Amino acid sequence: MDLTLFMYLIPSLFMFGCGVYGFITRKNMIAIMISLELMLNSVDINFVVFNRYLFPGQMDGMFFSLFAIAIAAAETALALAIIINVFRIAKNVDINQITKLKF
Amino acid sequence: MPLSLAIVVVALPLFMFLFLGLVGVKMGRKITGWIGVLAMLVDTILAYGVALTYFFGSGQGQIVDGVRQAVVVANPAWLSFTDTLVVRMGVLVDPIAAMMLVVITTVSLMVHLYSIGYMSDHDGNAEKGFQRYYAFLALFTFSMLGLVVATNIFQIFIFFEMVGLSSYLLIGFYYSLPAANHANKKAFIVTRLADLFFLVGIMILSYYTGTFDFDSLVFGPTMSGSLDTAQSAISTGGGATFLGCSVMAWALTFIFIGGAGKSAMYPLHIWLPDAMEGPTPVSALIHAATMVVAGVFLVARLFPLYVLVQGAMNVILVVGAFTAFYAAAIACTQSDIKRALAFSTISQIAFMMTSLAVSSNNNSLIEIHGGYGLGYMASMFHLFTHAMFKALLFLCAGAIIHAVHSNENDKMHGLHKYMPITSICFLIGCLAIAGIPPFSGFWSKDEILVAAYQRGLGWGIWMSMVAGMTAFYMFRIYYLIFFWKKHEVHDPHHAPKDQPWTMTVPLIILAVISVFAGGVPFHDLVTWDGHHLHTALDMKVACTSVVIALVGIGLATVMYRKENPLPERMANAMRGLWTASYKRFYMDELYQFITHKVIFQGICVPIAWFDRHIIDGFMNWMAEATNSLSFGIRRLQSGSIQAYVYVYLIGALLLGVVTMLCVLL
Amino acid sequence: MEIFNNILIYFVIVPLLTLGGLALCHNRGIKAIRTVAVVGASVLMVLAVWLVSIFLQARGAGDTSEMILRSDVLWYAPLNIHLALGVDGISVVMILLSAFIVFAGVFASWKMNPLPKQFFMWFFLLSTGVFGFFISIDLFTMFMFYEVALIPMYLLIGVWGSGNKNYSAMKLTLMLMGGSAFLMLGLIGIYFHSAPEGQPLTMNILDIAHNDAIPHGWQNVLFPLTFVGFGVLGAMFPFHTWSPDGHASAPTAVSMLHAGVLMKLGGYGCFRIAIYLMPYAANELAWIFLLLTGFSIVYGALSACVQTDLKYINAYSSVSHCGMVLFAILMFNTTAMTGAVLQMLSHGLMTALFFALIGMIYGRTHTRDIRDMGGMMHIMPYLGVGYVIAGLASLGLPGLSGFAAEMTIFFGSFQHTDMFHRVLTIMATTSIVVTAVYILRVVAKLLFGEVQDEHHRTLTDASWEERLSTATLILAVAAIGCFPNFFINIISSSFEPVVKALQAALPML
Amino acid sequence: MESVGNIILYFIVAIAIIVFSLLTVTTRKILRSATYLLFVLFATAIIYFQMDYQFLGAVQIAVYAGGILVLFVFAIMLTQRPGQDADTLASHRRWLGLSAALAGVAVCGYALFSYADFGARLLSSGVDVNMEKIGQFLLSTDKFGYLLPFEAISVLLLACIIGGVVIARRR
Repeated sequence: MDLTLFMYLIPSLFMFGCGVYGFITRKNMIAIMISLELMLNSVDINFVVFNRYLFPGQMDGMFFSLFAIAIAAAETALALAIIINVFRIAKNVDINQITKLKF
Repeated sequence: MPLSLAIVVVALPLFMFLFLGLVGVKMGRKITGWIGVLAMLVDTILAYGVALTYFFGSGQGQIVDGVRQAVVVANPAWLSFTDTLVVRMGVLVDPIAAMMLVVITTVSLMVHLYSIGYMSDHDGNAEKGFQRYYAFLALFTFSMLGLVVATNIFQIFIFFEMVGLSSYLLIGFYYSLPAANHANKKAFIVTRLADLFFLVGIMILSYYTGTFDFDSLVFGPTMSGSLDTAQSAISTGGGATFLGCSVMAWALTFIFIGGAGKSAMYPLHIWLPDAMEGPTPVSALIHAATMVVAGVFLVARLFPLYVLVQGAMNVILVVGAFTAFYAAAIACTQSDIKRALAFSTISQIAFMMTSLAVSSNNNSLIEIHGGYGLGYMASMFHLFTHAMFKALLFLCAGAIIHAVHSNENDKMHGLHKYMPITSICFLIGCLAIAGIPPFSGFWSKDEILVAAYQRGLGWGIWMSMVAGMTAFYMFRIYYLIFFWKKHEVHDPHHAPKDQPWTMTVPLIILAVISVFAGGVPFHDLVTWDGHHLHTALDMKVACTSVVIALVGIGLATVMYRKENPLPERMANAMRGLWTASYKRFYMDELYQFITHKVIFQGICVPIAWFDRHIIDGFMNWMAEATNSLSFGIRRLQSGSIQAYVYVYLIGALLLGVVTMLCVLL
Repeated sequence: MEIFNNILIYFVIVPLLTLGGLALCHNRGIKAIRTVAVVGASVLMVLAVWLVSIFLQARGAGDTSEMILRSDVLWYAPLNIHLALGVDGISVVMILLSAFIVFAGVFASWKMNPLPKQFFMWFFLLSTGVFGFFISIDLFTMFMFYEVALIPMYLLIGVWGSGNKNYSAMKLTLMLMGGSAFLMLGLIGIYFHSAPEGQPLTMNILDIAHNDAIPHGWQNVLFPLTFVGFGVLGAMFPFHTWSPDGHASAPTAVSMLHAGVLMKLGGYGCFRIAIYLMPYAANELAWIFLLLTGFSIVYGALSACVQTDLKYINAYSSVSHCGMVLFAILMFNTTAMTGAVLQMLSHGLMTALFFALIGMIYGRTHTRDIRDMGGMMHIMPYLGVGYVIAGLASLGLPGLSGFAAEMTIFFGSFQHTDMFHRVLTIMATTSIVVTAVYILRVVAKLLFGEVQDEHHRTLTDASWEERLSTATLILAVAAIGCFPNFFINIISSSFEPVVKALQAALPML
Repeated sequence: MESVGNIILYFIVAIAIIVFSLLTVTTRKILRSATYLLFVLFATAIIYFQMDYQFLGAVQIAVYAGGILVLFVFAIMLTQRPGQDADTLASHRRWLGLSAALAGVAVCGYALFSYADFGARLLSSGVDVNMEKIGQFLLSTDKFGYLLPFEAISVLLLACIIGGVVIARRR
């Protein structure tokens, strides 16, 4: 039995689906961020796997993943800072409750 | 004296208007008045010089082959519509213009002088606005002079507007009085309405003839018997007809309506009685002697055209004859002396109009009397004499009003004892207007009646009857003012008396003119074609008219010489008729109804409502609709990130599906 | 640069410099602000008079070219946008008119409060747009300056206005912008048909007219777009309703400039762009607009009869008078079109005069309702006389501007050989009576009669700057009225190319 | 032919990813959610190691599992009261999420399956990704050089630091 490209893509796809589901259904902002991480992660896997299987001589996919991880880190740090700040003001991280900026 | 001085005659009052209006207001009141009088005196002398030179001088081109010509002194272009349609501001001297120069300056001078006294209180202090008054008088004089020397029909229109303005300003001289305020508005708007017709008439006329100038319209080769192009356009109506009449008949009728507005012909007469709210000298100058004859002058000026278009002539004839009677009927019952005189004026102007209109080019009878110019000559003659004696009557009325401070004749009565000079002057005026020889009115009115009888027996009898009514109502007024019963004097120190010399001298001068003006040889000087007109006193007509006038005077003497119940009984016997006449046959009410109820309430108010609520409402509705639409769309922007992601994802997937389908298919 | 040798460019530069100068003034340095504004306005006036003399000299010297003082600077090559300048007689008199009104407007807003500096800055920005519009002969720059003239209006009314100013400012701006949208479409359409196949497209009006390449089908689409687009600004029925509200709320000088000059942009644009560039469609569709404008002449006048607010009366009167401008332009003959330009001048000056006087009266009595006023002639004779003169000019008294203009229009229009046009003309003439009615009604109610409100007795007559402002306008009104031929000589030759184009297009119908 | 160990490892990783992903988004306790995420990240790192990208795997563990997740945990600690569960989901919300997820999976899955080629690809061996090479690439300006993104990321991180400070600062 061989480990084909396909076999790596399936868990990644599943992970992405879970991320979408979580992003849309969760109300806690941190949980939404976690779902976001799931999606990002699945994309990273795809980058790496495609790179490794299709273009083994290059490292573009790997670098993209690397940068994606860096950006994800930055983004998460900022997002969490904002969330905590929002929590300070609204005493809440429920995305449905925070509507002060609406309209 | 060169005829070109006519330019100065016209320009001097304009200069005086600007001078008195801009500089005069900073000067003393009396001094301004005297400057005005002095300038007017100079102007009068110049005008007499021009007129005498024109009529009796020689060598300036005014008589060619024994035919009197019109002399154009100056004619600069003022406003060029097209190459041929050019409005010029010219000065033209011809018989009627020269005659009008004399009339206007004479009466104006008298009024200028008279106003020094009239516009002051009994201690001789000038009223507030004295300078303004003289400035406006000068403006009026300028406008009227400009009108009569016009070289083209558009210039006449321009000065029609200008005299309308001066009349407006002078009627409203006491602008804080509501009555004056209404009267000037009414006068302006009614004459403006007439001017609208005048304008349309000019537009039609100029469209078909391609010119405004009298030079080609009136003084063309017609004088020598043939028609030039402009006039042939008129005689054929340019070939065009409208509603069954030739367009030229329409044009000339419209122009006549313009004149009728100024000359207060029925049904456009309603402004004139109200215009008596102005100072009395103004009424004498504008609303008796000069401006109101502008319409007659206009028709006379275009007489060679009217002669060619019988339809328009007939309109004038009917309107004139009716107005003469109508106004005379009203004048018989008025209690306000100025209004009575105003209706008398309307009636007399209608006489002039009728006289012009009885001229006809297809009446063989008239040929015997030297062409159809008799009515024209008579009309101008009457215009001249009427200006003098009506100005006299109005100035007398002014003197009386100044003395008793009322217009109503029941406040007067028996003034003969107190104001003998005024009484005699008024009597001369009455005799003149009644047509008693040898006073001037007799000569001119007689010619009119002759012309009317020539046109037809019916017209002659009708006009004679009106002449009889004239004699009656004038003497009614005379008796009611100066006799009837003893004047009630409350305070012997303030008893009415003859007015100061500034007011009395004009009366005497005008009285003298009224007596002798009948001797002016009009048939020699003022004829429509410049030829000498052979006239003879028609003894049948003359005797009849004198008898009728005497009957009228006699009736008035019986009824009004001494206080008696006869007038009251007469009025009671014909109560309905009497009231209708006193109320001026409800014409004012009719106008009031049409303007206020129909036009204002029925048209203007709905239009304004329509504008605010339908048109503007539609615009506002569009704004509202856009607004609500935006608010509706705003709901899509819920601000919920999850909804956005969902929509985004679905959209992206759809795009993916579409792409795949494209790839597959 | 070569373009700076052209006097025309200074009509844009001077207001901009004034704007800059004002920006340097201190907010509360009212004297400096006034000085700068007066200097700017005076320089413009001098330039305008100078321009007239240059024009007369050029024409006198036998220069018969369509436009004089031509300059051309490429501005944006891909769309062939040029800063193209040039004037003919019509633009020259319009520039003169604008300069007069800007001059009078500065004095009329002498005591502007609050924020005088900002007011004058916007004011001069607006005049930049106006002058720029009149000197340009490039579609794009014209449109640009047109917008520059419109936008400041919003702030000028919204900030310095009175009454229901937010609503009015919004309404005015939106409606005029709506017009601009039509206009923009029209201009783009014209641009893409500006030259025959295979030749470079151009924005220059003269070139477009010369090429005459717009297909007839397109003309029938583009002509209504541009005509309505400019017609909105020219207060054409039924797009006039911004005018009463806008004028009622605007401050004095803005009303003056707006009614006096800005509304003329509409008439000028209709003529210069819509009719000149699309003569075929103009001939074919003119009757629709003739009916509309002919109607609006009478309609505006009748509406004015029942208004009680001084500014509303004047705004409706403007609808009537501006309707006359468009009406005459659509008559397609030199006389009527000359009359239209005269009417623009006349209406500009006398409406500015009206609004100046109304502003001055309102500034004293704090009411514009004629029912609350009366006998003003006793209290403020100078303003009263001024108002009467403005009224007389408006109702067309000989010797004042309205008469010459209206008569030229009526007689020109009546020269049309078609019965339909002549009948319409006669209907339009009835407005002179209605105008007299509403003018005299106001004069009688406002100035004559007894003083209605005893508090008014303590009010003062005009101050020196108000006298200067109104006297300037009165003199100008009288000048046009007394010497109309002077202006007609400047204007009328400029219509030849248009009338020729229209007549050339006539047989193609 | 792969080594059996590799295959077994693959299955463990695949199953771990699937199960823990599912748990991450379905658990009602947020802290547990974070923990499950940690397992997913570890599993991902194992995939990277399997691909011979040891450096990337190390970064994944160090930055993601070590850094980001700790941040999450801190955030959760700061904002959640102990024992607080997420509310049960409203059913329409669940269906909404489910539909989106399933649609996404379906479309992408179909896209994957339609490329039969992917099933035939095998892992080529002998790829040497050493640190020196990575360093060279990251700091080179040649083709396949990543200096610009690298610097951009540095600036981004700097901005992020400053932003974090600014946001966190008490006003």
